[in-house]
Amino acid sequence: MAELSLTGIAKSFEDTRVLEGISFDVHDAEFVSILGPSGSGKSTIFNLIGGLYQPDEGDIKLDGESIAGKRGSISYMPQSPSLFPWRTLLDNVMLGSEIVGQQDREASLQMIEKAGLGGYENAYPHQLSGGMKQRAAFIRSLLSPQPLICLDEPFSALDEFTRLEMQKWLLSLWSEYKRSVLFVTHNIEEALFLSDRVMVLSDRPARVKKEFKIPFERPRDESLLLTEEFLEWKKAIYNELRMIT
Amino acid sequence: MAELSLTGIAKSFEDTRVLEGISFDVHDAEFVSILGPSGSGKSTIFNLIGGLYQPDEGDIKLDGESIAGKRGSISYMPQSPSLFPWRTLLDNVMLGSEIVGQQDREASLQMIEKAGLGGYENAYPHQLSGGMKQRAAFIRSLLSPQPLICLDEPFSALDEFTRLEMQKWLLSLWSEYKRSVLFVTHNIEEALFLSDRVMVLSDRPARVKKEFKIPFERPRDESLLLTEEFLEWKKAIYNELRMIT
Amino acid sequence: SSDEQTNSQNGDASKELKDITLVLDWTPNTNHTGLYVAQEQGYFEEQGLDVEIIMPSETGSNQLVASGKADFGISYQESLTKARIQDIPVVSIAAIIQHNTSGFASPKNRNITSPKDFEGKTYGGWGDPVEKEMISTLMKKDGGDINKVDIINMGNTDFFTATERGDIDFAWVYYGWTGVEAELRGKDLNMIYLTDYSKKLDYYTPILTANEKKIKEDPETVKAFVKAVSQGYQYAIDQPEKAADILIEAVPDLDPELVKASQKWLSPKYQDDADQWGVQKKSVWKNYADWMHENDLLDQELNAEDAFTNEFLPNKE
Amino acid sequence: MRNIVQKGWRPLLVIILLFVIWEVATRVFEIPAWLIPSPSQVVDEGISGWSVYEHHLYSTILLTLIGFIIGTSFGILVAICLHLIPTVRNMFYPLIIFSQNIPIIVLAPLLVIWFGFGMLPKLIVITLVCFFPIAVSTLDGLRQTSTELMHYMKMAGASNGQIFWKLEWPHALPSLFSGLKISATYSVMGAVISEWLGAKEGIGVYMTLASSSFRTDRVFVSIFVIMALSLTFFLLITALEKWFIRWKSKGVENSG
Amino acid sequence: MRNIVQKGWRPLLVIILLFVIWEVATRVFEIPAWLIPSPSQVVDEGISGWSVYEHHLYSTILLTLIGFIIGTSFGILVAICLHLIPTVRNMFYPLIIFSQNIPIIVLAPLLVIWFGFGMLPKLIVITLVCFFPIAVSTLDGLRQTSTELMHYMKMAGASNGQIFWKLEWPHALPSLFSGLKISATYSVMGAVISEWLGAKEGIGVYMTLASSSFRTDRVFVSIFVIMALSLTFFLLITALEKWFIRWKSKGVENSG
Ligand SMILES: Nc1ncnc2c1ncn2[C@@H]1O[C@H](COP(=O)(O)OP(=O)(O)OP(=O)(O)O)[C@@H](O)[C@H]1O
Ligand SMILES: Nc1ncnc2c1ncn2[C@@H]1O[C@H](COP(=O)(O)OP(=O)(O)OP(=O)(O)O)[C@@H](O)[C@H]1O
Ligand SMILES: [Mg+2]
Ligand SMILES: [Mg+2]
Repeated sequence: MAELSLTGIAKSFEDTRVLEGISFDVHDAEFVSILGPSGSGKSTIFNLIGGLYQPDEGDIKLDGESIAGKRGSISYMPQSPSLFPWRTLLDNVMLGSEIVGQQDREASLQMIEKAGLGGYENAYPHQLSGGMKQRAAFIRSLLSPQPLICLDEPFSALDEFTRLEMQKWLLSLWSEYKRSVLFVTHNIEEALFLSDRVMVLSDRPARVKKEFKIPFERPRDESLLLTEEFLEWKKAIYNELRMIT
Repeated sequence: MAELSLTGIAKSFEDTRVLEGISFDVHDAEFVSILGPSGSGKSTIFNLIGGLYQPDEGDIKLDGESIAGKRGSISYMPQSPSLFPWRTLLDNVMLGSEIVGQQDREASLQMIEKAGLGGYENAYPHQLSGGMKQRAAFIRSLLSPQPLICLDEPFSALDEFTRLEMQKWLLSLWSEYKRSVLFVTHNIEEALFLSDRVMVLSDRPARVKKEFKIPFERPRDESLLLTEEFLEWKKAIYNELRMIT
Repeated sequence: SSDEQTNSQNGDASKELKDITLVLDWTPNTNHTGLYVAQEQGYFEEQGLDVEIIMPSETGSNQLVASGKADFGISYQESLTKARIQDIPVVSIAAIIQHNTSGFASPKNRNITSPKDFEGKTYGGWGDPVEKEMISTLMKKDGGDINKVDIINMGNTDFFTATERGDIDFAWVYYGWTGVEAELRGKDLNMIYLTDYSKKLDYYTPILTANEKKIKEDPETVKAFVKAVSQGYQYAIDQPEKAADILIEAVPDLDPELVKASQKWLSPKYQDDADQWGVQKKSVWKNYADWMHENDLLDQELNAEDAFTNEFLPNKE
Repeated sequence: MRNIVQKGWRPLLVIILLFVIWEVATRVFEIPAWLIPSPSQVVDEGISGWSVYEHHLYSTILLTLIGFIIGTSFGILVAICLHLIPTVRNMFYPLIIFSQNIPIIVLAPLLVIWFGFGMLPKLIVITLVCFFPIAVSTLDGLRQTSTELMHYMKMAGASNGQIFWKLEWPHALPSLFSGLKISATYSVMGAVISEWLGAKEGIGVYMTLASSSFRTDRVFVSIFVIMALSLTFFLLITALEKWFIRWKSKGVENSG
Repeated sequence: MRNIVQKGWRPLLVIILLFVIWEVATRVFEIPAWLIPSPSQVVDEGISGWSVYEHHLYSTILLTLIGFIIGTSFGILVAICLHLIPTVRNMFYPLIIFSQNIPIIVLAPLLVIWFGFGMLPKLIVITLVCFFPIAVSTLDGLRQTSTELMHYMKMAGASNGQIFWKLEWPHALPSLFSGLKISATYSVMGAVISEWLGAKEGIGVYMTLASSSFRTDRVFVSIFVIMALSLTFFLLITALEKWFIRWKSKGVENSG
């Protein structure tokens, strides 16, 4: 179970208001994406949910309990890979689950293999390419057991095929384990392909400008990307975003 | 003048061959993109051109002179923003030109404004969002005066609109100052929209799998993205890449 | 080899021996010969004592003896006088050398033959105000002016080096050690002994000390200890060469040549003109304390009677 | 400033508590003053004896300052040279380590023998004392720069000098200040040691005299004066650090 | 190993050169042995006198090791406590700094008066000497963790203990080793000082005796022995550092 709800969240950094009256829910086993211009406050929303900062106003609830300022309730992938330079890929990947005390070496090795990083288990972060680091951070968040996953632009450094691979993998894992996912991206197609709902943020101070309920059936397939309906949805969101910037 | 030519470049890290027989040219005032799967060796090519590593085989020439292992002949934007934590945005942005000894505060401030970072001149990197850091690194490379610019996935952290903004800006600057550009990306549209030629790399060990000469007229416009021809080109490259992965 | 000796002598009897700690005033030298003789010859053991000889820290032995961390110590009269003024309960129980053997030494070529010659010269000391007063007293007797002497602080630097370098012309030394080293090096010195100029300045150095509590509560041990020490010094007086060998044996790090020569010079001075080794006179204690008081080196007068005692010296047969 | 006042009361409390315990203990157990004087006696002597040790204090401060400046400048300079010129580093780095292993207190008297009683041997002592912590910290700080930023600088064609001034030096600053703090504290001790070598004035001299006349209260006064001196010094360096590395404190504030 | 052999010849050359100059100088200027002995005399005495100072050496090594282990463990422990418990840090950090400002050489004789001639005052001295560099370096290292990684750990719900063991501690290791290197060198000096407090054996005792019998050659022997000892110690720590921070050395190798 993982029901997230934000109500009236506001946050300022040194007199600049970044978020203003942000309210939305993520239902159990739902996949919600956030789209918004660069610097609008997407990562800040994650930091608030993760309890790194306290919201200036409003409250954040997970399964009815306030988690504002409370840490450890989500599994999280930051925007920059944030791998530990003194840990090998394998050790980095296991860190999230290690913190919760549930390491599974076998599962980790399988995930690494699946992400196309087989053979790099013992490499240190500085020996990996940008995309490889990002995939490592992605696996790390997948291996954390919390029921709500927050992914901050997880695939931005990947080529189109690896990205699709990862997206499909994420979807299959999601449908299997039914965790709730909150997903930040700036790729409209990605948001459409993956989500149940897409939230569009306005520019600073960010508010939830519009919410799209994506009606595509699941399980979704690559072929969806080429359908007429998909393109129309894409155009709709595109126009929504254009109006912001 | 900036004529880059790579001939028969090979490079291994600890017994894994990453690059194998890479040969290509970037002519004066040309815009060349490199596409390739994650981890194939794109950043490594940049590191070789930049003189950070020595190629195991082959030679790299700029304007007829070998620059293998020679540093400082390109202006460079790394894949991770690599901003200096103790410098403000403005000071970070000026660093590239500072190194060459040609600071221009006015121009820097204008660039910052243009990149949508106005008001953040005195912010430190940890106060910026992921996309803002990337834009800062981008401006830093633009402000370096070398005639060859190497950009490693400069817009991967940007939303579609900011990205288009940046792309158009890059094109206008490029047509104005006629510098040669070598551009790494994993976004096919981006490569098509910007480049004279697109190089597709194979998976490890990377070779130049195919070279596309892009015939679209310049100056190019947003509307190009919606034309039939563009979509066909996109499909062609897409298929080429699909065969690799 | 010293280990062997002690082992064979202490042997199995060590169980009943009383543990005693003795702190020296400086590094071992011929002033201490009697102590090492008493140890190596088994005099301490005969008295039922197992003595451990320890080198002191910077502060010297008085506080260690007073606080009971050490049972006995070696000190010198001036230091003990100052200590008693500060209410530190230490008492001198024997004078190791009857007369003060210290004086102002200078290389021959400096032409210092009397205190008046100090004028225009440089004195190297360790920064104690007593030095100035001492020089001043000597010079007054000889009609000299202390203000014409340049006094500098040379810390722990040794006499030879400082004079050789030309930094100083004269310094205050013990002839028995530094003077003898000069002889060995073939360097001629002029000595001006304190005792030659003022009786008041003939103080005891070094002395054997114990604390008041110990004297009161355990006079037997003190008596036994002093007896053994006295035997040791008697041996050193009678057989300087053998005594020197014992010291060299016990402290192999010392320079044997220096020890032998120094011992030969010093042995007759232990007892000198006294009836018995170790005897102290009240006048000596009083005179020097008075001199210090007159010269503002003490802020109180010393009760000379309490500062020393002869009662533990063995009865003269 | 407000920060210090706000945070200062806790350690002050601990210190006051310690002093109270000490005072009570000396009274209850009737510990004689020559063994351990009570704090009140020490404070008494510290105030009433001010005129006695005032000039000693000034002399020590001066010596410390000169020695510290020479020693740390030298240490930083050497660290920079070693870092920038690999040949020199290979040749001299082990010697630097050697240099620290020279037992200064043992060497000090020899220094006087060789260099006389002037300022020179004293400055050598303080320099040796300050030199090592600052040199080692600076070198370590210079070597531990982020690889990512280093790659950028190299690719951008930065000269060694530029890499140094724009990347390695600012990166090494926190580490350098770590070393400076240690050196600052040691330099005071170095000055006192060097005064024992033979000086007319200085806290070292004052202390020797106090100790030889068994004025334990004065020995404590000099201990406290030395502590106060090096603490002041330490705080000055900390203030400088705050100023030079303000980007960091800004970061910490925001990562609340 | 090969590395040391390859790089070792340069500093060795410098040292040999220094020795040659020294030897020649003492001969040419006919400097008497009691002023500055020639290296050959020192080496002679070092070899022939081995049996004289052998037991002194062992005693000093033992004392150094025990003191170093106690001192650094204590320093690291205190740094960790202060880092982890902010209240304690606020209360005691200024006191730690104070602790360093205690002039050990001044305090040492008092320690003997208070604690006698046993191991205790000696260990207190070495502990005080080792404590500060290691405590300050460790604390600085712990505080300077990367904000990015810290954010990740906090967001991932890591407990303070986990943040400490998985992030701050490994991050502080290089800094800690910096401090250990300084402490290692100082601990030997601390042992020698503590031997002066009143010991039966030890290099400190050997040296005092040599110095009072005007045996300058032996003073030099003890200086060299002390240097060799602390150098060995330093190298051991450096080897440990290489082992513990091998990810770093790997990074350096590859960044060619
Ligand atoms: N310093 C290094 N040491 C060892 N291996 C390295 C090093 N740098 C890169 N590699 C390896 O070289 C390969 C290519 O890396 P590179 O960074 O060039 O990939 P890339 O094409 O830029 O990928 P991406 O799109 O993910 O950034 C990877 O397999 C990586 O593990
Ligand atoms: N620690 C901080 N101190 C001050 N300002 C901050 C801090 N963190 C974020 N900001 C500001 O908050 C705003 C939103 O930042 P955030 O990182 O949430 O953007 P974002 O939506 O994730 O952008 P991007 O897509 O570029 O990553 C930015 O203007 C940024 O400058
Ligand atoms: Mg972001
Ligand atoms: Mg790359």
